[in-house]
Amino acid sequence: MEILLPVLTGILFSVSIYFILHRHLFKLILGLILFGLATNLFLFVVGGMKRGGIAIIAQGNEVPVEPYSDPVPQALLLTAIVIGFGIQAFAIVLIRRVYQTFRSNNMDNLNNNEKI
Amino acid sequence: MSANYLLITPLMLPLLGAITCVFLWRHVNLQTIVVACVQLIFIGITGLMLRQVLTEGIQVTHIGGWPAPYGIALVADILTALLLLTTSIAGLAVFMFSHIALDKSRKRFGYFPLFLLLQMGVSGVCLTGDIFNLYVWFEVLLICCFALIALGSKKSQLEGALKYVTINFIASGLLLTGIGVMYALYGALNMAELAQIVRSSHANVKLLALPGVFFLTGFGIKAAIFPLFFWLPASYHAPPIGISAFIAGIISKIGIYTLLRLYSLIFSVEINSAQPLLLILSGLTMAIGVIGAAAQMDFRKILSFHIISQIGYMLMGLAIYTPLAIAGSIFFVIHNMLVKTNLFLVSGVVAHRYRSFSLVRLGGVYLMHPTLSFLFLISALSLAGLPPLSGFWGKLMLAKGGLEAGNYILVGTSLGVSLITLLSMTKIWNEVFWKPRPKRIKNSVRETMSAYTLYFPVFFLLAFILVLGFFAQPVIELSQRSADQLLHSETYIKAVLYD
Amino acid sequence: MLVVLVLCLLFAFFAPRLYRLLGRYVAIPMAILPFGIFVYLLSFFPEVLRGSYIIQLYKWVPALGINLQFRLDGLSLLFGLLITFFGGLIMVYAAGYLKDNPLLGRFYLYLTLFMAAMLGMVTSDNLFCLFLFWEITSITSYLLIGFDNKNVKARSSAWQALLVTGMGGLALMASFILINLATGSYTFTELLAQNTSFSGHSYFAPALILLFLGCFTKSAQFPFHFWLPNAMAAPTPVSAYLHSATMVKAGIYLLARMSPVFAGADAWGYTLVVIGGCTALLGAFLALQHTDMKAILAYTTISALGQMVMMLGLGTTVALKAMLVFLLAHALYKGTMFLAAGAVDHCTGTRDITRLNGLARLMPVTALAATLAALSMAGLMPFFGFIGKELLYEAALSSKIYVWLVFGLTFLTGIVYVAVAVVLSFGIFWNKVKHPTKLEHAPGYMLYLPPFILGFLGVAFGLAPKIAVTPILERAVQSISRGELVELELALWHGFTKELGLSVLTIILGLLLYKALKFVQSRYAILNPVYNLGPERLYHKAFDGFLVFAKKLTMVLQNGNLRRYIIYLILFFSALMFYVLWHDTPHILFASRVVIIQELPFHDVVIFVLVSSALFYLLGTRSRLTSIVVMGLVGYSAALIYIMFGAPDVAATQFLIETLTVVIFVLLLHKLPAFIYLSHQFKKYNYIAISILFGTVMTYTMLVVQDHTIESELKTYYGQTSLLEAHGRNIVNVILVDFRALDTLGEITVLAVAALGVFALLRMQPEKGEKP
Amino acid sequence: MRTLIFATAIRILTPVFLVFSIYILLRGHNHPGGGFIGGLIGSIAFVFHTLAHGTKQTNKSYFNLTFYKFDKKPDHGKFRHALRLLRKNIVRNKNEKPVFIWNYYLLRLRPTYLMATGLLVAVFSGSVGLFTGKPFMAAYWLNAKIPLIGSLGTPLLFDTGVYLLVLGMVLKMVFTMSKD
Repeated sequence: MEILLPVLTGILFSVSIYFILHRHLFKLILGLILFGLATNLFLFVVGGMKRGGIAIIAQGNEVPVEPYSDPVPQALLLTAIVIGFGIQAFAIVLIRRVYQTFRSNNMDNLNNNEKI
Repeated sequence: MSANYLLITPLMLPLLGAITCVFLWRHVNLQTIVVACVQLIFIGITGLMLRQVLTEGIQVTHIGGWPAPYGIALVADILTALLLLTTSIAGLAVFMFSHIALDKSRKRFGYFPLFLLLQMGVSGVCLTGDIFNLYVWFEVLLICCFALIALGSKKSQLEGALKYVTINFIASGLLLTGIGVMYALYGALNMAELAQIVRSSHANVKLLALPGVFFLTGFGIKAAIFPLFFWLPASYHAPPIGISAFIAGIISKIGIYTLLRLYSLIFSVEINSAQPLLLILSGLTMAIGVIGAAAQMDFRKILSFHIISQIGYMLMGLAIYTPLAIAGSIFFVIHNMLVKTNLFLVSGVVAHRYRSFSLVRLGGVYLMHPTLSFLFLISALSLAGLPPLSGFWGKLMLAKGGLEAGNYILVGTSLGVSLITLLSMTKIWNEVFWKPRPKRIKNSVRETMSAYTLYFPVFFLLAFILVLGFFAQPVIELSQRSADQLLHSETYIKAVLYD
Repeated sequence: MLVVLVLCLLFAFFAPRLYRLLGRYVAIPMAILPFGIFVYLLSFFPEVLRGSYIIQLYKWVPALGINLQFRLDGLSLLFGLLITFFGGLIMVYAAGYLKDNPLLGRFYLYLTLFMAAMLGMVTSDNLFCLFLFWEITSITSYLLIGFDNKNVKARSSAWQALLVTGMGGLALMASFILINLATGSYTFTELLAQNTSFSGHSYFAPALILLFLGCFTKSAQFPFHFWLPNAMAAPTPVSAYLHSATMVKAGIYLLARMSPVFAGADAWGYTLVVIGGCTALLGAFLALQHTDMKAILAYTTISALGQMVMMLGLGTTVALKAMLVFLLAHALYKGTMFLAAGAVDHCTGTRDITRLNGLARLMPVTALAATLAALSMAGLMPFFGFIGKELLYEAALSSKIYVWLVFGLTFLTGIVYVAVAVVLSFGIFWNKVKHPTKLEHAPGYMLYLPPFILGFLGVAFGLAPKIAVTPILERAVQSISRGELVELELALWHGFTKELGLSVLTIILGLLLYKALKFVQSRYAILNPVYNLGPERLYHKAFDGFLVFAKKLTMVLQNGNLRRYIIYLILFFSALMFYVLWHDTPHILFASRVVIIQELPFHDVVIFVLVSSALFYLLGTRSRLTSIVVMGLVGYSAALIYIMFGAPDVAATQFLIETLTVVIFVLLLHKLPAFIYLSHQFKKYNYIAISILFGTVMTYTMLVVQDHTIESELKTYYGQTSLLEAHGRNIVNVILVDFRALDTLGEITVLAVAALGVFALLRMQPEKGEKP
Repeated sequence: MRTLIFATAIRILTPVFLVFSIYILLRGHNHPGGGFIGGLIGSIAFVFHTLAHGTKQTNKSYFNLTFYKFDKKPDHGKFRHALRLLRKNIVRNKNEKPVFIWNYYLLRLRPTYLMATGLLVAVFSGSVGLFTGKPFMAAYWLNAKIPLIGSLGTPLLFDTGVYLLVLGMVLKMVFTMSKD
């Protein structure tokens, strides 16, 4: 899996960017969510993952038994996932609102702000 | 005041204020009182912080009592204190403005808590000494921006917010991955610790450019430098002034702050390889920004594009990387925060009276409202860098620093850009103030009491701008000391890790 | 000096208020100010006469070496006296000229500010201090030219003047910085005290060029002369004061100031002579073709400025003398003529010389003043202009470079001056015709007294140069010549010299030119095509071209298409990453990876295949519900991966969050109308390429980083202390709530804001109408 | 989605989920779990309840305390009246029409307050350290040991704040969305 995950994450990145570049609003939000997922996986992959050994000190021990996975990336990842969820939720609602307001699902119709 | 209290207050004060505001959800007037108190105390606290930093050196508190590389440290040096003080001053002015001019419904849907939390995010970014914590505070700041830009759900707001959210989401993703890379390569998150590692003979030091690319792109997007700035002109002009003034005045400079901090602390060891790129980027940023501004015919859009061009100036100091140039950048950041906020406020006052931001539809303000005209003129000339107003000092320091270092083309660009800045500022003056009011525009002019009280925040900021211009010596000295501090990162490292 | 400047500022900002109190009599306090300063400056006279100079230092920004340091020597004093004396007269005149204008208060504000800036400029010793005042004169000039703000012409002329002089100002700033860097000195005094010239320094040439750019734009030298005639859209007092007597001479002043520093260089002399000569000739030439009084005056001013620059270029002592004497003479007669022209304009409503005649009867004092000035301009015997012209001829004849060219130009312009002088005095006032122009109203004393005083001074100085002006002029020349002692002898009568002969010849030829003026003017039409190539045309082309270019560029870059922005972003990032990876070429351990691939457990491959096929399915599907479900599946697979690698907390969180996301999706997006299906259009393959590029870069980066990952000491520390000091066995949770609790605080803040934002987005209805 | 079985199952399961979520919260310091996960589980319980029964019903069942109030009968003493009130409020007779209903909407429309409370609790737990002269967030532990939880301390309080906030946030979002 150590070799497969980078490839999988890369595929995830590619797919997410492809969706983000789609002019359909729904695909855009899909792309954003997949992008968030991909970044999380990236963090997990480079953060030195190890199979087995969870970062919990067993009953009776005072320090965890090696080998155990690095808890720091996990903590960061947890924070990042939750933050990402907050932003994704906002983005979904925003896109829904855009749908409603513009009566359109086409990104290309959204270029009024830059008109000179 | 001990560092424990001093450094945590800029975070906790707005947070507690916001919590109170949420509890007082329906009582907008009470919220106003809360926010007013918070703003006043905030200015006091940041002033104290500046004094303390000046007298006692860099202040550090280790959150949770965990020693430095293991817990999160909050660090305040002169740069932090200066920026926070400026932010709090601008914050007070924006608060006064929005108290008077912002519509009731936006206030009832959480404008005040969002505003306070935005300030909290700014404080967090400026204070934190931990790279992941920096990311977290950036997210706090960003989601507040998202919510504020979309607050009110006008068409242009939604469109702007969508662009803002999408691009900044990608930026955050890149930052997060960059932090992952950083941690994987160096096993540390504390910035001082990282700085120490990259200065040692660590095996991975030669790979420093790798996370560097992530950070440059990520913070480059947040700071709106050249090929990454497009979200800014798409969104900054959409929300009402009470919102956009603060976002435009403060937030984009926070990106520059992080670049300054990271490049002086961590990436300074490879500044030589990054320098050509930064020089080109800063030149292009200022040029493209100002060219964009020249094309616009809308008060706020012109101002928005100018933000980009001035980001280029700030980046210029970092790119040149001499003490004088960095001091110039710092001075420029402070100046620009105040002036840009003020210009947005002035545009708000004009629009409050004449109900438009379009240069074509406006006119005749000079004859009807001379005071307003002068308020604008002074801020605008300050932005254009006319001596002895505040913009001049930053421009001078940057130009001198650049010439000293031999970056003639960049200095030439910056001077040309400043001429075009003058052009677009006087374009606004010509069109909005001097030109007679177009006859076919029927809108009545609003002459209410509130329209006059709106001058107050503008006057307030203008006073600071004038002081910054006419009595520049202390602030220039502070920025020089601050630049010195940035360039001698060993004091920072020592303060965080060993004291 | 600082007190003076502060006083000026006070007066300036109280002017509008005073105007509300006093009406047009605001002129009295406003005029007292310059005259008071005049007297104050005179008090320095004795000391300056003794040959010393006065330095006043006020610390301002010592951190950058910029202090308010003033230096009063002969040159400063000459200019200072000129500025204040003129200023006083203009203040009075303006009250007459703009008596019905409700904005008179603001006019005084600008004018007083301008005067203060001008005073500051000519007295400042610090280079950057001078630059400061220099820029203030530009901006006040802008405000004054556009004073009649309802007039389009006034607005655009003001803009033009500001941009041209602003450009020069920036060049000047760069020049000063270079001089400062090269010599290390911040003040003229230091600069002059340095014996070694810095001409060998590599900054010399750029500093010189930039200095020229600054001075030439300010002093309306060719090819930047065009803004000055346009600036005549300003009220006449402004034209007289700024654009004839003082501001345009700022460039001359600075060149004179700098001449001891630069004069040794060849580039200095040749450039100044050539540019000055061109300007002198061009100004004279163009002056003849106009019939608008102010335009004629503007072009002759340009010509005179060119003359002065030429003299500076010659650099000999006699040339410097000639320059200063001519400067003074020019200020006096040109000021008078401007003011007289303004009075005529004000009283008759026109400035066209073909429609004006025989006015002497109706406005005798004005006529007298104009005539005195005209005679001085023509260089007739008892007038100060005569002395100036004699000296000019003398200097030109003794020129070391291009002697015939210099002299020829001086002579030619002299002839034109005579013709113009006749046009503007005889042609307007004394010409006897049957139907003289009618007055709309008679000139008040405020309108005729100031020009008369000035005109009278022209005679007085001419008659008694020794008493009145010689000492100060001598000191002025002294302060710009390099060290050698200067003696100035001014007299009307030098005997029958060749200069005298030339003067007489000039006058005769000038009168002939006047006779032939109609003929000459009719021939000017031939030249019209040439103007299309002139610098003004170029300015407009550049200006419009820039705006068009700006618009086009902005529409290409910032075209509102979000996808385009993202593509830029990705390309930027990928390019940088490529460069870094190519440049640093970190190694990847491929050999060990092959081993890993061979030993891959079966369930890993299954997950991999599952997720990737789900993703590919997602790419193809058009159904919204299917997309949501598949996306949820991908998310759950991620949770599975997390749990496989010992991260149960992360996995649980991922699982729950994914569930919530799906719920939100279903709640919000499922029931929306379907709209049309949108394909990726033609650019599909570009997008695919970009996506794959980005994915590849990321994968490669991950592989690189994986091979360089190190064991962190944080992990060890947290493992050691988690239970013992933080009382928790679940290290991840302990990190979240104790070691790095601040992160979590920020994170829950994000969540709270997200909820508030969602609430506001969904519940708040947009308001009608624009609100700031 | 609103089939009978599903709805009934959800109705029964929701309290179980809630209890479970609190359990997860409390054990989080020593075993997998914690404020986030607990809060998410709890909120998902409510979310499914909302999906099955609608916002109104969820509000009514969980966030809406109804108090029956009536005037004191003249011959009853204060104590007796209080007893009667208590009895009526606990043992509700659906047929009897209450004299006066005082609805206290604990959370209706106001998961906002829950969020604010969560944040406040989190901040407060951090400030405890501040009062003892230590840095912000410095942990303060009680000596007592409790079976399930282990030792009590401010980090646990902090986690509770997180729990409350997450609960409030999800409820706020979902209520807003499903009403839209």
